[in-house]
Amino acid sequence: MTRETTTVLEFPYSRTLGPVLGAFLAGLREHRILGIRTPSGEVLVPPLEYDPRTGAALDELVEVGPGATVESWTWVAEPGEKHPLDHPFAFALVRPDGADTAMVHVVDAGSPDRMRTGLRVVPRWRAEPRHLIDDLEAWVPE
Amino acid sequence: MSDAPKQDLVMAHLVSLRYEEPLSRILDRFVDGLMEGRILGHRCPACRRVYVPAKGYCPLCVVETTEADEVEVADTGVVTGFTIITPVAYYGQEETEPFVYASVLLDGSDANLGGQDIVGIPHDQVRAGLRVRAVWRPPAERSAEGITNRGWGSVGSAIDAFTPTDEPDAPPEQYAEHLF
Amino acid sequence: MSSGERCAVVGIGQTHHRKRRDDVSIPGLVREAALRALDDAEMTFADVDALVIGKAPDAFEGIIQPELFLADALGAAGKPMLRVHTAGSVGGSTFIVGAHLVQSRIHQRVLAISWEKQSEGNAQWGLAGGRSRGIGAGGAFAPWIRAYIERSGAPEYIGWQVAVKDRLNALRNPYAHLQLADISIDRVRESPMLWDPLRFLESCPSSDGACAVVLTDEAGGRRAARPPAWVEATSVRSELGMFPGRDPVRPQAGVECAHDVYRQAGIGDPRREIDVAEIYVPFSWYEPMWLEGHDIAGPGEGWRMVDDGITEMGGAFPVNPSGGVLSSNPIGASGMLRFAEAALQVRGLAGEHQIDGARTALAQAYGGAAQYFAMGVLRSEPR
Amino acid sequence: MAATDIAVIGFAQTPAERRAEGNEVQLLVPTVSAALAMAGLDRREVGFTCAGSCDYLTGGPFAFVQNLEAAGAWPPIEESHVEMDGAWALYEAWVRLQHGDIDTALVFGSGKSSPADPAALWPQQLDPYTLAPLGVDPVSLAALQARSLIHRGLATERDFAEVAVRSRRAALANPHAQVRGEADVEALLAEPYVRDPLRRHDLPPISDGAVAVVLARGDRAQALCARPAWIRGIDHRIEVHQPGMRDLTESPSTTLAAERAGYDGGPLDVAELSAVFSPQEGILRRALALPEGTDANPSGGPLAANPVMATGLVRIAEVAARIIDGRADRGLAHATGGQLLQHNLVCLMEGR
Repeated sequence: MTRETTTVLEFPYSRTLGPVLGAFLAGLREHRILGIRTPSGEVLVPPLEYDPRTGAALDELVEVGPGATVESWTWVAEPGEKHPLDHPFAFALVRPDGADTAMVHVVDAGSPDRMRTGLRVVPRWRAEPRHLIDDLEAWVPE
Repeated sequence: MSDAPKQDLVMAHLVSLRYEEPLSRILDRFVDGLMEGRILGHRCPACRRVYVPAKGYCPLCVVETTEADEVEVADTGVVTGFTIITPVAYYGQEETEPFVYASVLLDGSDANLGGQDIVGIPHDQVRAGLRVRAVWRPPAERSAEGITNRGWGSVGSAIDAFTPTDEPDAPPEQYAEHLF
Repeated sequence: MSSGERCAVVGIGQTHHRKRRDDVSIPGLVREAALRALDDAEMTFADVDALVIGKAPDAFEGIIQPELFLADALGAAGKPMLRVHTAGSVGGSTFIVGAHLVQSRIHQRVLAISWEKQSEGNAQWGLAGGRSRGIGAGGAFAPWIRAYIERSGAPEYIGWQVAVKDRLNALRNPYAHLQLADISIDRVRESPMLWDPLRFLESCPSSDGACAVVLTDEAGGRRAARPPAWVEATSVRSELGMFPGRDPVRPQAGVECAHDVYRQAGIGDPRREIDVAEIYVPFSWYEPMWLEGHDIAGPGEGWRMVDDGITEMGGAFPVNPSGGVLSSNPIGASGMLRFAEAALQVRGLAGEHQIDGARTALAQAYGGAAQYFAMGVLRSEPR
Repeated sequence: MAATDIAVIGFAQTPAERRAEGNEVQLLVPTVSAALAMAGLDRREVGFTCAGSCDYLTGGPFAFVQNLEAAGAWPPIEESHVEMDGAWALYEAWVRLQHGDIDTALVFGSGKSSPADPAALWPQQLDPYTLAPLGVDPVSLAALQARSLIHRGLATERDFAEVAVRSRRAALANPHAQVRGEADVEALLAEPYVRDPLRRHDLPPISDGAVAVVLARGDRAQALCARPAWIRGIDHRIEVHQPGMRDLTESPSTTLAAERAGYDGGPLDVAELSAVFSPQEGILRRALALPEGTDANPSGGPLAANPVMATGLVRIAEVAARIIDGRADRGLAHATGGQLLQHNLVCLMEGR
């Protein structure tokens, strides 16, 4: 029987956000979801400082949602240690109204039976925001 | 939470990852040795160099070594190089006072044990050539702690430090190939 | 490199390096350098055929292969992107991989970028593998520096002189992190001893920063808007970090790497034929150590070059007119900055830290336990 | 172009194991030796060495440095390292060989997925601001991709299971495979979801392993190998990172890489695809426009063995193996990087 070893690699990183992601996370705290408009008129969520297809700089933030549509989903029946909820939930591609792209986020639907592509959802906000993406704690069925 | 504008531009994210695995057979046997107060290594069948702890191969010849190549080396040796470290504070750093970080070439080994503490002598008298002996923990307090397959740790869970033997210093030519 | 396409540096960009660039995200930092390089080349992301990205360990920022998400920030969609990681030499290696893509005629326009945002994490933590009892790079290099001092008989003020020279040079470089107008021998001497014999002011800072270069083929170099720098030689060498008989004061990999670039560039006497050098000097003593370790100076002569002022801006062999790693150290980018600054010199575009008439420049980066080397020679005219 | 013809002339890999004994360099030492022996090369003759690995997978900053010991880095060697799958190390070596001043190269890739929980580790590979803090794991992402395929009518859960059955059956002949055997589609479909709509058979195993490949140019390749596996073309392309900002049901970067590698859609005797999750095989087949009946993943592919950071280079080795021993004349190897086929490499090889 060989000996077991454990190594923990741990650090509290401090990320500076810049203007776009900074505004996005600040918006979540105020219960607002911000996207950003590309030159072709598309609205990206989450907002990026650049058009991911061309690298062109973007700066026109626009509010989207709060209603949204599930475009794809999977059920996490047994959440792991890094997952945002401690009870079963869905990871989903969620497209807020007014946005042309979807964000990978969390749907707290209680049961996989309630999940379907096309499901309408609304945000549930974290009571005590901590300036992270999960200040939008989860999406819940409308 | 502060409402200072700058706060909006910073995001704190704790990243914590755990790596769990059994010690390799070679290191497990090395720890068995430490428990009994023995220091084991492998002798390269090609170049005859001895590595402590064994790697399972000779990095110079790139040939594998096995238990058949096992040798025991002494718990005495010579300091071949050192630094006095003024610890820098960082997340997880437990040291606060200056400490010795010495390389010790054990008698019978061809590879330094790095990062050893030297006790029983003032920091300003630590020197290359100093003859030292292992300060073993009591057998019941020895463990495999800190020894991993990633190359971290060597003898620290069984040997707290090295201390002068009070022999005359080793002549430089004896450790010239092992300065670092 | 023999028989390949000529490679030219036609665009150079770097960020303003700072202790903490709290005004930008990581994509913002990297784009700042990339867009400056593209502007210099009068190009846009659309003109780029391929990208090469370099940085030091991912744990410095806590992101695995961050170039995957940075692809979106760099207009990389639909293009090849390589990620190089060769410890501290990585910026140099990244430049060289980019040059290889052009010299092999696989691509015509390559954007090579390297970066580090050290303030997101902590390099001392990273160098310690996240464990206690970290010794830092200074702790690792100090014994070798002591050995150099003993071997060469150099006086201890040599280290202070280099520390002052590079910081004075940095005052001429608006991008440099440290701007120490009151730097002096006394201040260096009186700064705290960190790792005997290294004092605080003999050590590099920890910086956020990025560097980017646009590399093109010969035709691209010929039609460049501003003077190009020609990549005349590149070489990399690696060796084991610790083994019986190793000489880490003068690592063989560094000797062979230097001789390889001199041979490629047709340089017989590097001290006379090289006009300016940008060398990776994170601790002051590495200037004389590499002058000797790369056979620019004979044994024991490197420190005399420092002492005689030969490596100052106005000297016969200026080293690190940009202020070097001692003034700005975004680790992953530090190696590429050496290549970029060497290229700026032969392009005549180094501004206040320009060495007049620089036509041949040496760039060098090293990493790990002084075991990884990446070197290059840049010229104002191709041979 | 003859002067820059470059071929695979040697290779070796460890068996993929759920938990391999020892560390990466201990896996690599015998593997590198075996690949060099097959090529008939002494390590001192190697002109260029390039390695692929991932520090975070190994478990510490600068972890890759130790792997240098497997390359025999004394006396000093000309060497590089990519923080990518070993297939990209091969790409860097292939670029280096174009210059003509050296004629052999050694590449290797290695990874141990057993020490860290992949579900905890790999979220850190995603956008650090909007994805990593949510702990979005690779299996969940693959499930989002799978459901998109189903929703578009491009695939069914049965299709996924059939890929798994073929993979496990093919792996019976692969001594390096970790998951092998005869399986029944109906029985697999009766299993519970791991992440709806994916079941356990749709996922790769957690593997430890290493692979080494030796390349040589022109005459040297001919001299060292009776039937070298000539690289007719190799290219790689990346895509947008954010999963919600691209169409997960297709892989345009694979199409483009194949085109640039010179693949014209013609017949292939073998294709080895880094379809790490079963739904990705169909995406890749469509992206490559593989002719009907192409023998895809005769090794069993990543569903049978997935030593991350080596998986892509294993694909190249598996295709080369079949060309060198005469079983195949023309083959295509595909490697992938990142999540959801973000970055794709295609290597086209021929026996003549």
